[in-house]
Amino acid sequence: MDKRALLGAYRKMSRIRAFEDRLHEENATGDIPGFIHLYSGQEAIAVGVCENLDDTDHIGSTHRGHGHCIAKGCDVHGMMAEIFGKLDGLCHGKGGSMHIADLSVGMLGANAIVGGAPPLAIGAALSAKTLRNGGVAASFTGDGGSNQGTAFEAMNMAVVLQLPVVFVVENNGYGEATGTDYAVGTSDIAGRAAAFGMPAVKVDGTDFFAVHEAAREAVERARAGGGPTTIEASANRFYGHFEGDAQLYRTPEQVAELRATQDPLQIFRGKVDRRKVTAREFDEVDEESRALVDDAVAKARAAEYPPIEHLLTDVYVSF
Amino acid sequence: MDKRALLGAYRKMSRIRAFEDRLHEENATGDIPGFIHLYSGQEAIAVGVCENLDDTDHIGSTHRGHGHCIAKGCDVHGMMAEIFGKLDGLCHGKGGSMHIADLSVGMLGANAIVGGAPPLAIGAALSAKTLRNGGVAASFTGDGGSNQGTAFEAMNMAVVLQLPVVFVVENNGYGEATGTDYAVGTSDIAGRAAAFGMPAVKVDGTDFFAVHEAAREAVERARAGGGPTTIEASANRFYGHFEGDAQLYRTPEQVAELRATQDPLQIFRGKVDRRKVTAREFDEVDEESRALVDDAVAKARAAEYPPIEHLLTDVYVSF
Amino acid sequence: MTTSKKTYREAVKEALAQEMARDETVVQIGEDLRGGQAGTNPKLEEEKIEAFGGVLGVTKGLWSEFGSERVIDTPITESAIIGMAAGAALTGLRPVAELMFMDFFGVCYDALYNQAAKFRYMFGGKARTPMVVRGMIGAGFSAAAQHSQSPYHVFASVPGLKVVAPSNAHDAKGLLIQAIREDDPVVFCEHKTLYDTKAEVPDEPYSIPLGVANYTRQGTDVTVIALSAMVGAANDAADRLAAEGISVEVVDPRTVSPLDEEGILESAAATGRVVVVDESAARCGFGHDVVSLIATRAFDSLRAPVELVTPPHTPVPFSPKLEKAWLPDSARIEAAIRKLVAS
Amino acid sequence: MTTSKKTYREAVKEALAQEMARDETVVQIGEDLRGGQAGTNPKLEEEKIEAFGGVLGVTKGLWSEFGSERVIDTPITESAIIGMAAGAALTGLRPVAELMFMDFFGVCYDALYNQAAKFRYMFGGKARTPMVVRGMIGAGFSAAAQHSQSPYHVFASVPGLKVVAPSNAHDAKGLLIQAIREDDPVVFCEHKTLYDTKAEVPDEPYSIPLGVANYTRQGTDVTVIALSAMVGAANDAADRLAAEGISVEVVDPRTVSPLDEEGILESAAATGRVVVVDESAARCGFGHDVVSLIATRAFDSLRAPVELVTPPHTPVPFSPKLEKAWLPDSARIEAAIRKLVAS
Ligand SMILES: Cc1ncc(C[n+]2csc(CCOP(=O)(O)OP(=O)(O)O)c2C)c(N)n1
Ligand SMILES: Cc1ncc(C[n+]2csc(CCOP(=O)(O)OP(=O)(O)O)c2C)c(N)n1
Ligand SMILES: [Mg+2]
Ligand SMILES: [Mg+2]
Repeated sequence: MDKRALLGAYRKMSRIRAFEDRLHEENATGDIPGFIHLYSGQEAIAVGVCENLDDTDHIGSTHRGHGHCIAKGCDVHGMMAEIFGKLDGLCHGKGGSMHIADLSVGMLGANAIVGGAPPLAIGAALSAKTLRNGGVAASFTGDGGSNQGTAFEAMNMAVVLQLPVVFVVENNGYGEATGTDYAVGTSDIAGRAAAFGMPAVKVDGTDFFAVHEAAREAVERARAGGGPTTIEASANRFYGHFEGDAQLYRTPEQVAELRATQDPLQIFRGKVDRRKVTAREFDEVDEESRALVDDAVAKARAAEYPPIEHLLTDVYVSF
Repeated sequence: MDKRALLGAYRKMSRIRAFEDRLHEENATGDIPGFIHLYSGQEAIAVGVCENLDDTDHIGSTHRGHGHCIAKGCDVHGMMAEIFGKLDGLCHGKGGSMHIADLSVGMLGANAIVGGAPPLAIGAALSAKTLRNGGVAASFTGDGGSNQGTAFEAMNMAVVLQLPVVFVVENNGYGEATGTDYAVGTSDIAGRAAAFGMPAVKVDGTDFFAVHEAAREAVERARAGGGPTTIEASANRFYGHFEGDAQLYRTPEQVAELRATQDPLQIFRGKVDRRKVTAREFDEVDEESRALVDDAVAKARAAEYPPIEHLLTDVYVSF
Repeated sequence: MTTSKKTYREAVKEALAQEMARDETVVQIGEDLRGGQAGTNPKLEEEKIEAFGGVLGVTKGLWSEFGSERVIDTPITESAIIGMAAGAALTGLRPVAELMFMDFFGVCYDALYNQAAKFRYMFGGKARTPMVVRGMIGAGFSAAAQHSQSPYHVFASVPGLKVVAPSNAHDAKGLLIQAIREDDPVVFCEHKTLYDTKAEVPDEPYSIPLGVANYTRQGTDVTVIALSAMVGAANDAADRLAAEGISVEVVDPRTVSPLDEEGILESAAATGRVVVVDESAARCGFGHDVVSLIATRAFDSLRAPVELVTPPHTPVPFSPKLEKAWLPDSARIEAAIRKLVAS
Repeated sequence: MTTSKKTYREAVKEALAQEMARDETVVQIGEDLRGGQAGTNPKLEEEKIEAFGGVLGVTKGLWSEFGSERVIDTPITESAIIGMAAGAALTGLRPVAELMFMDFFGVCYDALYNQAAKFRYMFGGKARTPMVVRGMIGAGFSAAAQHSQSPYHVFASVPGLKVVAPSNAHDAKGLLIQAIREDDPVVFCEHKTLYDTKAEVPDEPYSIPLGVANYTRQGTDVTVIALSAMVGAANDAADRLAAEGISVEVVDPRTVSPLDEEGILESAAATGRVVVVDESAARCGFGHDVVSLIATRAFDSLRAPVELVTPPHTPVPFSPKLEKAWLPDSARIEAAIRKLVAS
């Protein structure tokens, strides 16, 4: 990857981190409505996958969707305003954190239903296949969501119809408070997917380059008509399941250890030759990200709530 | 197996055959309401599995449930009357062919929802495990039904909770008019189940002895606390998907060939030493079966329909 | 415009075929819409014959005309079917998904009610989800409790969904064409006992707007509001009563959502005596919705309480006599009309 | 019988715990009812601490008291959860399955409505399916369109299901105990905005029969029929109006199915002026069912058309101000009462 590409990818990861770390603080003020699920620690997965996609490709996402949104190119200001419930939000305040969407960049929406995305993603893949526009779809699901019938059905359908889709299972070790090794009967999510009749690989989800390479192969295969692939990418979430989770299922020391040793941003930096991108350049990106998020928060806080009349609009295109 | 056991098993298969062949004729008279799905050709699967079970064990079934019912010990007269919609029916005429049930022998009902049985069967297995009564549950599903999310979810749950259940997938080559090789992305149903983290085997479903042995192992393991097993058993249905199906997806010659070479009853006879059970003894069983079914049809035809007041009863235990 | 006698089944098929011909983005998705794939009869492929063409033959001919890319047979996997249709609708296709029996919505409802129906609103108006879910409703076939239901009331309660339930072949074609052209998700309910009924149906494509009730018969004494298969039953009752000089108006809303409130209220106000007939449910059904509409908005015109005719609060029984007693019929409608006239 | 102030959350938990203590066949099934399995914190197991105890802490304490065989954590797999509960109920257990948010019924509804609800009828009366499905309903938490719904009208339309929606801690305990003891499947709807509300609740087990409305306040001018969180809103409105001498009766049906028809009709007939408040749906909801009941059976007592107060026909919006405008509140109820009094 050339320097521009490296910095581009890092910038997205850095933005996600800045966004989520800041949301963690903002949430503590009590000004953010509803439930918030943060993506910090998993940045390399969303970005590693989406760096292989362009605006005509689509992704389906989860309740933990901010990272997917940023990776797919959603506007950070629009996201922040949405999370605060403001009119300027990407969904004009009607969706919130769990429903951020931007179809213009191929983001089919965060999804508050676990297992919601895989069927939608194969639908986008069907469109691409039928319209022959070369598009590809990616579905993000968690380890927990990988046990949903919807996810399994989507996999089988994708194999049967040889759809251009990549099933990305983000294994962060937990579905809410329950460990993957408990909830996934086989602890081998990729192996289970492979048995559906598609290539399936496991990658280190803290390593952008590993994810990027696996996704590149999968996306190329899909674009070439080679059908679906599953990528099981393992990483950790640095915060609780949602903001407010006391995280009793793991110890603070364990979380500190994960943050110290499994940080996708640090790992990214460590893998890039200093002569290509300097520490200072990375730091600058991080500063930019924080500044961007600062600005987004300030604007989101200052922005208007949607007017009450909006309650009744946009239920139907026509009625 | 001793002679009694052999004849017992053959008797059930023979009854199923007689029952279904006769229903095929009766249906042509127009006197049977609703949809009928016949089990002829798959007898060795239901009987091979259920000969390992007793009344405290439970089975969940499918739309093609007559074979499972007879194998599990449902009363043939009660079944026939039910199919004719009569008061004497096992469900007093309220269920019909697709809902025949008899909880007193552990038959949890035919099920008109494809993929309906697996979640119910794991429920029966949970009861057995929790009540420590040594019971086991078996779930029957078709190759088509094996693609339903409900079936996959039940498998994962059974592995996680190590439930005493056997998932029997009857691969008869078709789901309605669609071939298994089209609808099951991997054509390896057992392999897919194995990837869920349980032992899974393929058996020749026309061979009672093969099914019986596989089920024996699975049931023993389940009773001993060893958790679930999947058995993929392949056999053919001799009639159409439902009565009235023109079977365009296969040729009459192919069906004739299947009947000639893949008949589980003939195969059973062929595998039993003539010195143990004579052809004549088998023939007698077949005659008995036909006589039993004759009688069941005569009685079912003569029986009363349920009185109109029954429309309103049995919705609730109390209301 | 030429017309010809067509069955409801043929009308549905013609609507599908004509919209597919008109718009390349219209695709059919479902189980055995074609049938026979990976079957052992090589002739089907060679001679372009559908093995099934839909479980009751409704889609027969579509695959041979439009091919496998547009008539997509699927495994038995309704969550993936409806979810895939929703995702495809968001991204450029105009899918028509067949649920076979509407009763099956229980295995895939999330994709319809939490996803497809809500995208536009949740995404602040930035999405369109032009899809149709077709399926059979209704009792009368001895198909028993899991294959005889009419859950359109459930769908109609979901903001974002539109719900259509035609009562005859003519409406079936025009409403289905319109449903496919809608930019919102539409649930299209085909009553299985109507498939063989015939009507004069235009051969050319035409559309009937959603939300416009049809006065299938004008009258002055009593209004009957009836939908789908109940329209025929209501007209049978009205025929009989006409001989006695009782003049019955039979209004078919045709679409459950949007509902032609004005069309219903106008007739209710004019006659002041209303029977609502509905197959959906004895509790919280479409019938209660209509009674509530009339009772809250035409109260002053009512000369007697509205009569609501529904099945009892029981599953659909299998045995034919019980099923017949379950299903509202023209005798019960007639009795309700007589009661009102006498009041 | 001693009583103490308890929250609705505590009342629910106490009902679960006391029934588990009373009856060994009662088991809890759901996601993170305990939490922490295969987690990395060894202390939880050693010290018997639930990592979650339910996503909002409702079941906290049950696992440490009753163990893993009776408090069964599952993967995220609602079809298997509800289906397993149904199968277990048929075969000797009395399971309580938690759906977390009732909105999730879309991924598992078949097991509830086509299986559990219909067994008894389809099997000719030979089955019992004693199970409870617990879950949260309701808007007010900014949980947005997929986590804020109140689909009890959908469940109530299903013959074979019973549906309960308590409005306060006292009823929550008594009704849940009764629900667990029922031999039919019961859907138990807990309004998420009520969890922290308190009431005086007996410490001993007690049960409240299903199908018996509670006159939470007696009055003579207007009847308000309200359920779940709407009961509080209705009483707030009534409080304000009492100061002006307007006497409002607030009837809480408590159970959607069975519905205490007589209890509702009696009050409607007595006042002749009725407001029905309902959070479920603007179309085909529980409110329409109640309006229909009153309009068909208490018509002659009505002095004015029934006022129906529901949310608009839109998904639940996220932004707090919009959500507040969406949810029926005491101001809207008050306005409806005033309108009736003026009429
Ligand atoms: C159908 C459904 N069931 C349950 C939930 C509640 N829920 C929200 S997130 C979550 C855990 C998801 O775990 P996983 O898929 O591993 O994703 P992660 O949170 O780890 O990113 C659960 C159970 C839901 N939103 N939808
Ligand atoms: C949820 C659901 N989807 C579709 C159907 C319609 N249907 C009934 S039987 C059947 C085919 C089932 O195939 P398989 O599971 O292989 O069983 P077989 O008929 O071969 O015994 C289908 C699609 C149904 N009853 N339920
Ligand atoms: Mg996870
Ligand atoms: Mg099959």
